[in-house]
Amino acid sequence: MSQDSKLPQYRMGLPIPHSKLGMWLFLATEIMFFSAFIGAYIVLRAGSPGWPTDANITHIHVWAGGLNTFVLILSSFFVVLALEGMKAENFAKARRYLCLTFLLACVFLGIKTYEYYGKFSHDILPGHIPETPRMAIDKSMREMKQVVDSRTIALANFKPPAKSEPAKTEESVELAGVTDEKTKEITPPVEILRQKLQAELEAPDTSESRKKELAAYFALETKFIDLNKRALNESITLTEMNQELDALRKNPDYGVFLAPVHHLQPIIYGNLFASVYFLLTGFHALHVVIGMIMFVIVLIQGKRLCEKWNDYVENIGLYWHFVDLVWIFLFPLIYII
Amino acid sequence: MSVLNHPPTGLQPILKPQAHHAPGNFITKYIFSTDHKIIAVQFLFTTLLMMIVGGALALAVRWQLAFPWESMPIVGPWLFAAEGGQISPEFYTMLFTMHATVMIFLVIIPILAGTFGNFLIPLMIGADDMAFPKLNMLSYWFMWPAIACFGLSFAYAGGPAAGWTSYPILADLAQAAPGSGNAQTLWLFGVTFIGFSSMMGSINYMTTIINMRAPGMTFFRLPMTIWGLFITAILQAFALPVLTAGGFMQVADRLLGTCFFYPSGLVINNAAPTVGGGQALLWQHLFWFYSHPAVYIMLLPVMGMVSDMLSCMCRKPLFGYKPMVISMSAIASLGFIVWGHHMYTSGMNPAVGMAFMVATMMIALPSAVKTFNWTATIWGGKLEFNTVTLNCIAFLSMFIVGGLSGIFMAAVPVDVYFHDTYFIVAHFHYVLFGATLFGVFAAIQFWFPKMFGRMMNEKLGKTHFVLTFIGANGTFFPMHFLGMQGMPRRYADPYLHGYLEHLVPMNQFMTISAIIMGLAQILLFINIFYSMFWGPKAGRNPWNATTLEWAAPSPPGHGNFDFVPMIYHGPNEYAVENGDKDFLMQSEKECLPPDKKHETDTDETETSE
Amino acid sequence: MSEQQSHSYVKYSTIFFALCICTVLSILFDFIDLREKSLLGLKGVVLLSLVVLSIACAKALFVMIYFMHLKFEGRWKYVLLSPTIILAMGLTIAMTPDIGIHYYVDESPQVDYLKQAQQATPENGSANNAEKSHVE
Amino acid sequence: MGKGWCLFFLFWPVAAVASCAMAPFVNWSFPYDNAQAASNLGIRIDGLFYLILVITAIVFIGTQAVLVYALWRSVNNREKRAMHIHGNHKLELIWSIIPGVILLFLSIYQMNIWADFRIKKYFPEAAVKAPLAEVTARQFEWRFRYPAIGKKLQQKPQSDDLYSVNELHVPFGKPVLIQLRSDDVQHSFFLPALRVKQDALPGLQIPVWFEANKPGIYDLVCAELCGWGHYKMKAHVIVESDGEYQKYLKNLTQKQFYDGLGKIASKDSSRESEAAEK
Ligand code: HEA
Ligand code: HEA
Ligand code: CUA
Ligand SMILES: [Cu+2]
Repeated sequence: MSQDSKLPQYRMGLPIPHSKLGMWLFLATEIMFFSAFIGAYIVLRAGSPGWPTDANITHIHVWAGGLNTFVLILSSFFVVLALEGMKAENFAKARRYLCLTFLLACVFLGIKTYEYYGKFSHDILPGHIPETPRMAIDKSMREMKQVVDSRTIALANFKPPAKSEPAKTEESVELAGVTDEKTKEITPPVEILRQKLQAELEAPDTSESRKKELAAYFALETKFIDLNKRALNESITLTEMNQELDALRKNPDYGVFLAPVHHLQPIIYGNLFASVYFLLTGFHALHVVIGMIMFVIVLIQGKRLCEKWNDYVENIGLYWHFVDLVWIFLFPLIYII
Repeated sequence: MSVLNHPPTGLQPILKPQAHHAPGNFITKYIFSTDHKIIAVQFLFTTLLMMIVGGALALAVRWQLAFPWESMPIVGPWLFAAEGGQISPEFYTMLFTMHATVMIFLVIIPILAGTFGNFLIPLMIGADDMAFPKLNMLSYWFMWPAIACFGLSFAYAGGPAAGWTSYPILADLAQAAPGSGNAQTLWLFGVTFIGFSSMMGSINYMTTIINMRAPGMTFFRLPMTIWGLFITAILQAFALPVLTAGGFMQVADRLLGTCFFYPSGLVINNAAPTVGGGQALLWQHLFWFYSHPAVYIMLLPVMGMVSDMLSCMCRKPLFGYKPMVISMSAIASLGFIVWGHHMYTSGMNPAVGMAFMVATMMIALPSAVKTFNWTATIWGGKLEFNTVTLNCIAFLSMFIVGGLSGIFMAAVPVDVYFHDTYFIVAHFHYVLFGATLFGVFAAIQFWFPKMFGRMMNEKLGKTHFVLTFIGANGTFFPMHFLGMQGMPRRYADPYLHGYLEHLVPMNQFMTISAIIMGLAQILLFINIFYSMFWGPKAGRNPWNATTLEWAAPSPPGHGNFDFVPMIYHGPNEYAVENGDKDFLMQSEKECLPPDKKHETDTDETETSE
Repeated sequence: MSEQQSHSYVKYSTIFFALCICTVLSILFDFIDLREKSLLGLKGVVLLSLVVLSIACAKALFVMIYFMHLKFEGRWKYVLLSPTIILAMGLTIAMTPDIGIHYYVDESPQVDYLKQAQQATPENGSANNAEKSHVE
Repeated sequence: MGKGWCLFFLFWPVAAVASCAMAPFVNWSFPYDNAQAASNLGIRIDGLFYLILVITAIVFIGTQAVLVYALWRSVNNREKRAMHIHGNHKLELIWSIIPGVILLFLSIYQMNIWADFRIKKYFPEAAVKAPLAEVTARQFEWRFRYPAIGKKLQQKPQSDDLYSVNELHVPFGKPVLIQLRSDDVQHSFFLPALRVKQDALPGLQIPVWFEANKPGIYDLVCAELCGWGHYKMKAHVIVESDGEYQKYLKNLTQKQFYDGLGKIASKDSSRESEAAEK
């Protein structure tokens, strides 16, 4: 790193370069950082009388985690080989293995993305998870109301619903309470729109296809009002509600619009579970990304790679092994136990 | 560790042209500099600036306590036009939160590690710079995002209002403290940034100290200052990541809907019941796991510096160098297992509380060793009362008070009464202001000549000392009595409660003392700026001190030493017999008989105080 | 030099295979599902955690000792790593009595939910089935 | 000049000691005119406090005196060189063992008090069997829920529970136990007169026991920052004889259930706590 390392006879200290010593010290701090997270997870979990472990509920797949473990181990192995190459001044070999490592990191992130996608699509996100059947029913009703309202708006504005709708509802589901009011402010009250649509449906000069659309919409709305009433009366159980919703989803006329309404299961301690899951894997993924950036820095050197980079490669290797180490502990803790 | 054959003489001829100016233009030389000395000076001025801010906030706090709900003079009507110049209760909360934040994160920690750590480590161990100069620069520049976050948080976003401890649920859920929505988040980002800054610093310091010592500088020849800074860096490296982790969790709770720190079913501010699952106590553990070691981070460097300064001022070797090192390490390692003493009444498991109590009691032991050793260093010395000495003695005297009040609180049953009363406030101001800040004043005075090549003014220094000492004791000693009376801290208006009504006069007295103390700091600033330009020129070694930095030019050029440093002794060889002078520098092999004039005489100008 | 290198090359791949085997082992334990069983007086979850975490520790040691070359480093590795590991574990252990175990009454509503869920097991079961049919 | 500074450093410990000695006589000591703690455990805590005070006073006076004396000697040192000494193992051993013993003694000595105060096993049985009330802290008031006369306090609110706000009545002469909880953020139940303090931790129900031994009206304050109104969580604990306490409960029952207004109030709060559960 600094020119002093070339003059070891003038210094007292360990027989390793500054940068390596610094890297090890940094890794020690990283151990503390992750052990705070992991420790928090362990104690929080031990302190919660229940914890969701059913893979069908949590959408945590051992195979995905296992595959990722394998990917990281393999990449760790390749980094060692790359360092070997550097030390033997076989830079082509080093480059090759670093490149492979980088690709494996991409694969890791790809699998991670797939897993995250599963969580997002089932709305297993911190703060979104109902913990009792009652909350689940409330939430599906909220989501359904969103669907109905956005249908109303879409139809009244003559917008092709397929394009603008899904994104919009996704958003509004997240911020249920807030966006609700916002939409009301910006657009004319939904109720007025609804009456307009009603009038349109009854008007003689409406085209057939339009009429069909409107009819489907009103059928959906009636269903919603009915379900909502039962939900408010507490005269419906979650199972029934889910069955009803499933039936509605199969309806050829309006089933497609119900995609944003989730099939909900109460998960006791689900929010804490999701918090911990995203915290641990998220920060680990962040470290992976940082590692990838460091690999890119070597890789863009291309043919210019030379023995000056030995220390650098050794250090990112150490860092990368650490990332691997963290995952080695995350895998059993999150996926298996 | 490599064993070296020492060349026979102390000062080597210049082997490489080291002591010269930093390359580059003004910007790279003075602003984005990678020279540890420039960075140290940058830290110094930034932290002093922040001290004004933190002090002004403290004075606002004091104003409210002495004259509750009365318009602040001068600034009041301007700041709070709407309330008729009054401080609102929310604002009071923000005031002490910011006061503590600024004082701890932006003054004490950076001035110790940033200024003195940066300045002294390479000089004292005989290196020409830090191991990672760029990282060093970055660590300074990471302070500014932190300052920006804190500033924005205070000025724009409504102000963080949960105390510097940021306990959930108050800090964790926006609805718990309406109005401080983004402020708390920004505050947490600020803490994270300052954490990154400290982290980079501490890794740098550790690497430098481990790997860049000059030949002959074994670990047990390191000056106490370096030991203090080294152990501080270790503490920081192990404790800080935990706070950062906790901070991220709290940010996630605030922004992303996670629920690490709040349970379900809380009805806050008439909002819907929370859906969570976490636990509030978790934050306290994570926070104090850092923040207790942090209080020693705020003390150990000063302990080290005072050890060196005292022994220099007493012209006497430090009494018990090894026990001092060992007790310092003991403080550090015990410091990791006492964090629970902040949580005795928090609803923690009482058995754990008991374990923490025993550990806390035991931590007084190494502190006792240190106190006694300092006293023994003075004993039989040859002392002169200059500003440095005075501030060092004040450090010692005030540390004893602060430490002894710590014993009351370490006793769990007594802490049941004293927790979160002004007794605590008294305790930590005695250790933080009384010990640390007086130590810092001494250190500024002592190393100023090395930083700027000029001496500081003694008269101004002494006046500043006397006023500050009287002011500090007048402000902080009565806090013990307030605590005895059961006055809780963080109260905007304690006099609402019948049993505290009669405490107004005492608080007014404290406020007046605080104002005196605050005004006294102006003298310090005058002294610094005046002496920087017009102070008498200092030679290499104005204090006749022994450590290595005094063998370098004042101020040292880029690369620090104009000779190759070699070390032959421990750091505090004063009162040596049969020498031509009463001290032996670390870089001198042996003392010359009195009749022979020393060849490379390092004191070019004898400056007298 | 080259001899030594090829020697360690073989070694690295052995370590790699050992790591893979460990991974497979821990996945195996997931399939065996020790939750329901107990051994040596240890309950299912505890047993599972112990087994899986010790496998993880073994893997970690492999990576640290060989991949991170700790085997070839000087004594400083102990000075650096042992306090780190002690502190890391100490933090978790010290938090356990407070957060992992409740000394006082836990009044979070989830305790009630769990009771309700247990009472409504039959309903829950069918819900689970419905859930399964929904999963891709 | 040097002597002047020695006096300066002598003066301030003297002032400190003098003001401490003065404290009990000018009401700077414990609250309510330096009254004895109004609970038996409090008296023991005070005892421990005074013990530590004596020890620290001796240490304080001793160290400051030695410090000033050492300063005095050093300043007036007429020798050419200071003493050349690097340490003294015997001395160091002595001054680490003596404080060590003192500290160890202190830590063991106080364990009983702490155990009696907090460890559930040592709680007075009578108090544990029939908790007096549930104390709920919220921004920014204290709420008290007593069981109906003749009944026991249940974990969940009952329809016949009695409620009061910012006024807790406690019979004296017998240990009582309250269940402390919080509705929102962290608070702390602080009774200065009784030397009782316990944080209310959201999500946990923490039992706190105390035994008042003197009738009177005492301040109850909040000692954990809980928002802008932290300073104004003003409440009182009224310690009275058992008879008066029973009378108070009867009164409360009357107010709550037999006059039209009270009924609504009680329903309200039970609905709220139901909501809180969800
Ligand atoms: C530099 C900072 C610093 C230092 C050095 C210390 C040192 C000590 N502190 Fe302090 N402390 C703080 C800063 C510091 N503290 C802060 C900021 C807080 C409040 C945080 C907040 O809540 O906002 C706090 C709070 C705090 C508490 C929590 C109180 C509460 O909130 O309820 C406790 C409890 O045990 C405590 C104890 C101690 C002890 C035992 C020491 C010991 O290390 C002291 C040891 C020293 C001596 C004892 C003196 C010298 C020894 C002798 C002369 C020998 C003879 C002595 C005997 C035989 C008794 N401190
Ligand atoms: C290093 C840390 C440090 C330092 C140096 C100080 C210094 C001071 N503190 Fe600080 N304080 C804390 C750390 C510190 N404090 C902490 C951690 C808390 C706890 C917060 C919490 O509860 O969360 C606290 C809380 C705290 C409180 C309790 C608030 C409450 O609980 O309600 C009070 C009240 O008196 C107080 C007062 C003071 C005063 C008067 C000073 C004085 O010493 C300041 C004197 C300095 C100056 C005044 C600066 C110099 C100014 C100039 C040169 C410019 C001149 C300006 C004018 C005269 C306007 N502090
Ligand atoms: Cu409630 Cu402070
Ligand atoms: Cu502490």
